[in-house]
Amino acid sequence: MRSIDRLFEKSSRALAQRTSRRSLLGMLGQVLTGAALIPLLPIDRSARAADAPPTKPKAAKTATDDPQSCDYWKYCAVDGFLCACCGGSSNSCPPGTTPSPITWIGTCHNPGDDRDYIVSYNDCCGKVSCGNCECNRNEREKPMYRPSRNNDLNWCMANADSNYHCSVSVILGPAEK
Amino acid sequence: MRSIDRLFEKSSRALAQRTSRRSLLGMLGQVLTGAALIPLLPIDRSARAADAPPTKPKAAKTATDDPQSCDYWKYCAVDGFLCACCGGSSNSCPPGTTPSPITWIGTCHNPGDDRDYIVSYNDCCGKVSCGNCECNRNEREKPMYRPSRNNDLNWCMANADSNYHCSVSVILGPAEK
Amino acid sequence: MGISMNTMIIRAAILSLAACSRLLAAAPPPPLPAERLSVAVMPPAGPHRVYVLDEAFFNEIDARVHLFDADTYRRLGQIDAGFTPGFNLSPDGKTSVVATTYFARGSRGTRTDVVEFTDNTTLKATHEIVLPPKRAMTQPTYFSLGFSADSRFLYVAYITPAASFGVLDPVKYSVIDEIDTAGCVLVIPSGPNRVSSICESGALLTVTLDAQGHEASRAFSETFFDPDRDPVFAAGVPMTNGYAFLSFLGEVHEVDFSGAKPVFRSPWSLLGAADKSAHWRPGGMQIGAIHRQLNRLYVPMHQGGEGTHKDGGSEIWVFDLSTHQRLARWPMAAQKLSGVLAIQVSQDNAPLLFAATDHDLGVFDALTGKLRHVEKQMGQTPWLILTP
Amino acid sequence: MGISMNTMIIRAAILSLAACSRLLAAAPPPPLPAERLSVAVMPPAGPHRVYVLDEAFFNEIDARVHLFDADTYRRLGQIDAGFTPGFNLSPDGKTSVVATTYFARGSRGTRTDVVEFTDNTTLKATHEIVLPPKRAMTQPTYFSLGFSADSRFLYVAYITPAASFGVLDPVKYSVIDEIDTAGCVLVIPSGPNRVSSICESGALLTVTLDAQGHEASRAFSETFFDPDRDPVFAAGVPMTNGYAFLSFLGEVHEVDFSGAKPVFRSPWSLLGAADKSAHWRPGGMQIGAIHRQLNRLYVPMHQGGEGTHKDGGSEIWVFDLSTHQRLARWPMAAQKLSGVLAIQVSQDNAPLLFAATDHDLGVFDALTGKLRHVEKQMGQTPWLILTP
Repeated sequence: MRSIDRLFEKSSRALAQRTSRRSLLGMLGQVLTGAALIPLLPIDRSARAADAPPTKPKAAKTATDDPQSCDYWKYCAVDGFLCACCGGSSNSCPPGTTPSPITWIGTCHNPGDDRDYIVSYNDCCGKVSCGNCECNRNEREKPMYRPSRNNDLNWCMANADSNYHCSVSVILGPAEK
Repeated sequence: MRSIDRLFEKSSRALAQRTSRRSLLGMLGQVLTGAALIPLLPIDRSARAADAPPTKPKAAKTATDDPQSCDYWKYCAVDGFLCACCGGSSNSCPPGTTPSPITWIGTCHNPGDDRDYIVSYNDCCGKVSCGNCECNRNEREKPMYRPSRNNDLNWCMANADSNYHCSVSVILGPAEK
Repeated sequence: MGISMNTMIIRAAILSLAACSRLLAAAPPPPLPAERLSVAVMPPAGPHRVYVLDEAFFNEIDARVHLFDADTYRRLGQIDAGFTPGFNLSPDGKTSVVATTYFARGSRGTRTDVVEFTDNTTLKATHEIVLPPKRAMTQPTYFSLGFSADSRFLYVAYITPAASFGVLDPVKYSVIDEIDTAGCVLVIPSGPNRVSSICESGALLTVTLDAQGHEASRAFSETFFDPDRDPVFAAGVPMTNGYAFLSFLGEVHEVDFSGAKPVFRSPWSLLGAADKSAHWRPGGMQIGAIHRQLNRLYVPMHQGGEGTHKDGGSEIWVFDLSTHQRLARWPMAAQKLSGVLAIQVSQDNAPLLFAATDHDLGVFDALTGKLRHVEKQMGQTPWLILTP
Repeated sequence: MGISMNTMIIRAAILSLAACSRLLAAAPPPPLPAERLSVAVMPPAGPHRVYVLDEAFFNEIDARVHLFDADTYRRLGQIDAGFTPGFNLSPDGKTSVVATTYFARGSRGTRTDVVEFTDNTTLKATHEIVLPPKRAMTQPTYFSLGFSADSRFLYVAYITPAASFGVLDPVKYSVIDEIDTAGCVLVIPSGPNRVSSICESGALLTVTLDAQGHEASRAFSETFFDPDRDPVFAAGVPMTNGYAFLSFLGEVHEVDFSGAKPVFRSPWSLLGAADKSAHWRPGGMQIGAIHRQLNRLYVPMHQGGEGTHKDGGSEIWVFDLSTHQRLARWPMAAQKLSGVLAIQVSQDNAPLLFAATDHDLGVFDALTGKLRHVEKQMGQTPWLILTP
């Protein structure tokens, strides 16, 4: 079971990475421009916040670009400690910890480019709770009987050292519009 | 070493208990009266607080008769969690824990009868930190090189399950004037 | 130094002898008598004793269960619970069971999954059953582990992430079997030999065991909720003959587990039209409690949108399960309490309602909603409350 | 469910392919590229990296060491530390050593005392040495465990309460010997083969080891302080060629450990007449820090009487060790910091002063006392700060 997971997970991630490399090769300059633009759109984002549908007050209000803030757009279904506050980053585990080979999946809206992205939430494992920057967001999160969308499970469960330390959020690619 | 400790400790405690029983037999009525009087002396106590020598601001200010308060007079050298807030009392361990056979010793002033008492501080062991009613008082407490007066050591050290849970304070008898 | 220490004690004892005799002559007030060091005895169990599981999320290897007496407002003691534990009580309430995991080096090294039995009259751990390293590591609910109605079997949920459950013998303290659940999760015991699990499709899988605790048969129910449109919280609320499952949008799905197959009553809503347009929803970790005799349901409710299903309740709403009428709304802000994350009610005739917030435990009169007491710092993250 | 999950991921990846290709045609702004999950690499060690031991007193089996970069104000990572740990760094700063205790069932069961080695460039535990179950379980100081100057030996303090210490081989990762210390406690390493311990009388016992790490000789010093009148804090402050021991009443006892026998310089006082009458005292857990090149001593000071030696400092006082003059006093209230319980200073030419309060870590310019940063919630109970 676990080995299959790893296989599937690796191949899918590799696929996502090929995708990203291709787009990077194609339009590195534009990506950088785009990235550089994001911080210049606070009005744009707050406007969007005002227009936010009443059923989603959180999504827009909390969207920011600070990986050490629970309001970072990529963290829309993180329930745990932000690895970016524990020696890692939004997509890297802290030194000495091990990423979980299995994962749960979310869809988050990036107000910077007004796109939805598929993100993979992985836990970082093998040290006791980081305890810093607790974050509990649950957009589109589902109960445990739908594990691929659940953030209550300890996703370090299949690691040799299955103690939970912190969580990261890794962009897999844009979601279908 | 441990067995010797237990032996000495038991015999000395037995001695103290004989003492107390004798005095009890002699003057149970008066003890009760005395006890009943204590709560009726707030002015007396506050007066004593005012007169307290400047080098001992704490001793008087904090003396109370509430076993769940760190200011309880018997706790003058407790550094830990009060068992009275963990399912025990000022001199009993919580259910399911084991008293430490070894101990450290303090001398505390009881403003109720204006006497100094020798007290034995014991740790209660075999469960994780109680975490309730943390108390850190250090009157006459001495560093680790004087262990019989030190409250930094985990006195559960010699227990089979040597995890520290909480601390009690047991009256051995009045101190010499 | 053991010696020097004990010399101290003896000296102290002798001094006290001297002091006492002098005082016998000199008269009142006599010194306080020496005390005896003892271990406190548990008071008899009453209906207002609660078991509060502190998952200790910021120090997650150090979860614990606090026993609290809501009549005297005293802590009675503690049961240690390790890492992401499951917790439950035996049907007679005399035994606590903790399903947990230890690592030989705190967070690393050999993993040991184990169910630990504690005698609730002494709070001493009496027995354990070592499990295969498959225990479901997740938020605690009633369905992490539980006894069969006759206490003959104990069931524990496994997720590796393959889903199954363990059948344990709580008399011989041994593992009987592991039963695969085809992707359905958690253990909902019913009767002497049935275990149901919740499936991704919104159906229930019910496995029936033989007398030895091995699988005799299994059956899938029809789907009783729509996991895409409006999923139910995995934490069911115990009611007479079964459990009520609340949905994110406030639908109540009552499931009768008293028969060979679960029976689904027609769902009803906690919300009126006005409540719906004001975006009221249930939310938290332990999202409901039912007083069986009164047939009343208590739910922590908040206002919010998609993704707020773990937000604490700003109000507690009370419903009559027979009429589905709302009997009361109790705002927490008025009581200076933050969002309610876990809720429980005692089953006696003078029922108390327990509401856990971030760290505190509120104790209410369950009939009037009057706040009786707030126990501060009941735990670091108190996420499950059980009553006998 | 692993399958369903992975199907998800694959679907996601395919969607992203599609999306990207569409966008290649449709032009800016392109979607953000997919990211790679990785493990962060430790930055090179600098003089402003600190190791903050959080004893986690309220969850005492879960102590940990936080690595913090005081230039970027970022956490660099964590080293787990178990129950009432000792902690130290190798002389070259490349290795962290934790002496700790684990129980097979969290707070119960088989006790394992162990020294764990962590590579500070990866924060991975690389080796361990299992000890006899005798480790001193107490507040952490420099003297719980420490290396010989040449890193040939590692010493660890034992208290059962009988006092002794272990001689360990940090190359072969083995226990060499246990040496009884006649009631004197803790390990103060000096030179390649000497270990001193503090005795109840106020003297030092110095044991000299042979090349194999076994006792060659031992000698008691004269008493250098009066444990009854004015005891010194057991936590010495590292200085050039030795340690400064501060007394409860503010006397400074400098001990030179560079020779075969400890040499005691004549004590001096932190307090002038006015300070004494105002009841100023040193206090806390880690009660001093010395910048060796500047020859400056930093001490958290408070006003109080007998029994306040663990009270945090309301001010930090700075002294010149050669002239014994006070150079500055820095009030913490002005910085909105509570009492300072632990203090440390970096040894570089742009030194930073670190002051731990209840939960926070204050970072100061050690030359001017200017507050640079306050790291909130650095730990539950951060009681020891080390710098390479």
